[in-house]
Amino acid sequence: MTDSASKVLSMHDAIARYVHDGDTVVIEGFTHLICFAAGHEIIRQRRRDLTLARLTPDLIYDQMIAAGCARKLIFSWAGNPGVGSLHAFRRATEGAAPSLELEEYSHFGMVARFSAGAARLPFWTMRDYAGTDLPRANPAIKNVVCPYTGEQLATVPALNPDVTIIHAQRADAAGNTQIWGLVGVQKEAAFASQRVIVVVEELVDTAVIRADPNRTLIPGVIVSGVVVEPWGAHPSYAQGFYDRDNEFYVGWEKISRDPARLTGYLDEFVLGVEDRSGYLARHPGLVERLRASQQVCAGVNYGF
Amino acid sequence: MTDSASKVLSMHDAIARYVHDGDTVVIEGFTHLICFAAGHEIIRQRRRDLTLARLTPDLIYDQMIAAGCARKLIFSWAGNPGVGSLHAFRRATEGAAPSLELEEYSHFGMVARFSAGAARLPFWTMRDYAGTDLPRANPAIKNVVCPYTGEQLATVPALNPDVTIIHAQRADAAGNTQIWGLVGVQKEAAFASQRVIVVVEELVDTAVIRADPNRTLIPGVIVSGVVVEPWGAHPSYAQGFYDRDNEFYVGWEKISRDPARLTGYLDEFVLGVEDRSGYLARHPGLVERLRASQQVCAGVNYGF
Amino acid sequence: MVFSADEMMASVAARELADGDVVFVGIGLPNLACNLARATHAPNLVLIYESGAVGATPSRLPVSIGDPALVTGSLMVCGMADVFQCFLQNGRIEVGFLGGAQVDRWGNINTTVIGDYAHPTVRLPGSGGATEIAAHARRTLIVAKLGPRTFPEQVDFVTSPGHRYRGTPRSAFRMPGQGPVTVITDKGVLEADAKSGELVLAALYPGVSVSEVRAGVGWPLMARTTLREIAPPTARELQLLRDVLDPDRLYLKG
Amino acid sequence: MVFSADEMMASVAARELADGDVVFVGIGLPNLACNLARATHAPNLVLIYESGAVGATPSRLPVSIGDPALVTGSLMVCGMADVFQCFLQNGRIEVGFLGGAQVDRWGNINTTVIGDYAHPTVRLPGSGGATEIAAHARRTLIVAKLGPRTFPEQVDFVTSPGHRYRGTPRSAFRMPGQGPVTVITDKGVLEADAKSGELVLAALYPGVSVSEVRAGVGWPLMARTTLREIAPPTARELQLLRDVLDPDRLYLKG
Repeated sequence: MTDSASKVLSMHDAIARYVHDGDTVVIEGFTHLICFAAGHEIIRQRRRDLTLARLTPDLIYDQMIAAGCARKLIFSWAGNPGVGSLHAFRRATEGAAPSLELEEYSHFGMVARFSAGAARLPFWTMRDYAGTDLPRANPAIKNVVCPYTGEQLATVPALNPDVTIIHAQRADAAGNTQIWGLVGVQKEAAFASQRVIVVVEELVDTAVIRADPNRTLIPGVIVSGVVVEPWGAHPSYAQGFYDRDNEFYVGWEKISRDPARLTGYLDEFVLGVEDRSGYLARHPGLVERLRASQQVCAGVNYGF
Repeated sequence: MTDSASKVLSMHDAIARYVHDGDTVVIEGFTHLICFAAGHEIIRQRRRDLTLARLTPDLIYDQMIAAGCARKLIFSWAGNPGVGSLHAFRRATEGAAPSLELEEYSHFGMVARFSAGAARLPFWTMRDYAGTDLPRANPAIKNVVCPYTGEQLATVPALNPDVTIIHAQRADAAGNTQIWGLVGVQKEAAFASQRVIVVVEELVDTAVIRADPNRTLIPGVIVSGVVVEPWGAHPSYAQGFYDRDNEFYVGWEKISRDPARLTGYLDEFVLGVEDRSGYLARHPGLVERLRASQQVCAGVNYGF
Repeated sequence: MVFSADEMMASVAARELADGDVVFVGIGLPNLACNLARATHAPNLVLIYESGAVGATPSRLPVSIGDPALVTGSLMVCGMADVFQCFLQNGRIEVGFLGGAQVDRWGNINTTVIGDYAHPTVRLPGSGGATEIAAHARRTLIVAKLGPRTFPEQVDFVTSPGHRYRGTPRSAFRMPGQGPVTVITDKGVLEADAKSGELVLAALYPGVSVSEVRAGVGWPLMARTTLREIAPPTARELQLLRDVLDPDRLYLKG
Repeated sequence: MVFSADEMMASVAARELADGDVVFVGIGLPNLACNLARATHAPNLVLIYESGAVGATPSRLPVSIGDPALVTGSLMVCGMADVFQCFLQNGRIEVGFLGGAQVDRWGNINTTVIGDYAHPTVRLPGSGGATEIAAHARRTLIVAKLGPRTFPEQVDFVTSPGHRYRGTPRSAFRMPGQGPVTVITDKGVLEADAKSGELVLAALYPGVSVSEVRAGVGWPLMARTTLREIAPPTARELQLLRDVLDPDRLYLKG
């Protein structure tokens, strides 16, 4: 619960301990800081019947769907950003007998579900969904009448995952976590969750966190485990550490289109390696190609 | 609307242009960054019939109440922090014929009102107020039934001020504003407001803002005017610039207890000076006594 | 001068933007259009991406709305709860850009499924932020190339609200935004009729006939009595698009 | 050894805290108690202030809950919306400290008015965060000195919920927290009876009689059949309080 008790453990142990078959699992991060390393370990440990939730399933959930981890998907935009489709997702959802159950919202709806979960309220209110087919497609989208104006507003139910996995630039051993660049909906997802795993590029002394407390997005008191996994967000990115691997995203189109190639990819880069270091060993030149340039901002004065 | 169009003007002109008789006015800042300079200018310009709203009226609203600016107060804790009472507030609210109208919430209720205002929703939902007399004292506290669980939850109505005044460490000429240390409910109050005045310790080039965009709390697109007023938050404080003047807060007890002394204070330090520089001229040694020590944090890398 | 449909569409979209507008923008042509406007008549345009980057001035052409180049040097980065509640639902967004697999007679957009929702023939990505952008942005601009499959009489699924839903006019839903007022295509510009909300032909590109436009629309397209003729991209616009904004032709494909 | 009532109360309050607890704390004696606990048996106590400072380790005794010393070197600073929604309403706070002008038979607290609400004889500051702390903190600890005016049978105004409101038991309101389970006074400790919710005498300080406590309470105070006797502050506790935590006697007054 505190900044002196260490919660550091390996990715293998974190997934083994905190992610169980049938869990509702969230690996958040909007384009930025998507923890592929955790998704791959979940695939390696062959978790099943998971309800996967996040705004943008992205390549990581496409891989987990292809690997058979997922029973259901809760989402708001399922594409390959800037490229096209997630083909494993499409194969599981198109045609006469879809194999993947879907619960679909807009981005705002997903953000609102996490916001309600983080506040431990049963629902969140929005001005949205009027004149669309989304409430017909998803009966969980309901309405409430304002006790002041009498107007009807949309509601979504709280989402409280069993476990949320957040990738971050740095945290201390107690899980006090600092993120900069895009922060998406990670704070809300973490506070909404029963368990939180933080995966970091860099484990830092608590003094580093305490030197700039306004940067802390997730407090250690809600964190179950801390995993140190540099480059753990590849092919997504970590601001200040490495760039997004756009070539990989573009290349995923061909891989995911062909089930055999996708299986081959998983065999080679996920099931075929022990851990993240094994993954990185199979990507020679990656570090040199994507390492971030230096654009360090000035500090601010916390004196009084 | 943008970062190249300057919104910088004097405190006199900002109050003259953006604060009108009868307005609902919010000067926010929880202990930290309370803009006394703006409150004093409102007193000098003899605004009347204002509805003053903020969580903790603090000394600044006690002074504005004593000066006759306020018709109504919307609040959640009206004391002199760590000292005792706000006596002008008490004189206006105790006994057979209170002269000040009150609308009272808890801190959470005020935060929720600003949150609803910022989201342009008519109300906000909370789990609060059950088993208390607050809903009897304030009929604006109502209930809503959850469309999912059927349970009854408390609601407060949105608060959308005519003008919100925020003191900050720094902003650019377009009003892109950065705050560190306690941030209270300033973001919500600013987004909830029709007009926003930002008062800063330091006017900086937009490049300073752009170097650390995660520090920006209030975007220029919602700011009407920018006032440069160093030490404008005294006797409250500005993290990294000057400490809280606790002696002043302690001394206020004696001043505010005695209406004659309070009038004398206003005559000498508010009505008796032209502007903030005149106020500072009447506090010799203030700068030396309260200037902040240097505890500058390290920067972070925004490179990619 | 020779120019492509993409170049024309980007130029027309740029001209729709006023200086100082706060624009909710995605990648692709809308992003190019915004940066073209910034480089010409609207230097004070403020771009907001649903990822949380506000006032971005990317040093490279962003390949996704979460590109790190949108963060570095931006005016503000905020969480997505603030993007949707404090900016969009708050009414701070003047213009929202949308595209879609299908756009119908009433400006309804479908980015969810082709075919039946439960058993779709094509599963599209879904709403993203489009549903709320179409509801809240003061004006929504649609950018899409004409074609009977893209412009059917009625979309298979209404992801983003237009001007009429199952016979009920938009006004009945009390949405803050005006909805899709302008549709920028590869042959001309459609506009929502102020009264009926139906998309009608309002302007033609140089050398395009009304029948050519009608051939790309799946309903009997009405036309305004007087059609504006839209000027082609200027040499300056083309030079900026080709040499500065998208030299690698990432988005200017055809 | 000689010690004051404040020193005794601070020591007793400190002993109520378990290592690792997340505590929602104000200034004054509760703040002293937390720092005493941190310095003795609970080094991993996490202090959260309603001002938004989390895990503060102030380099000086804070004079307000918004003291800059609570920010510098803290683990996290968050907005107050997060304090109340993500921490308190979320159920992350184990212990909340409260005081009050009036505490009644059922643990209801009044910090709003003495007398009629519309025309009060004394206008008190109001709730601050006390209303929601009493509803959401898993356990609420009240620190107050005995006296018939401070402990009336019924408070003039219920600012913070106790165990019974106008005849209705707390359980009917389905509040997440247990409410005020322990009241630390200057003569002994009251506890809420598990069944009735009524405050009853549970423990006495050295040399204090039951009648002395009853004299300070405005209702016929019941006492547990066996009363605990609470040990006085240890030499270590007194040394920390006097020499380290409050050397200037800011809060240790009498």
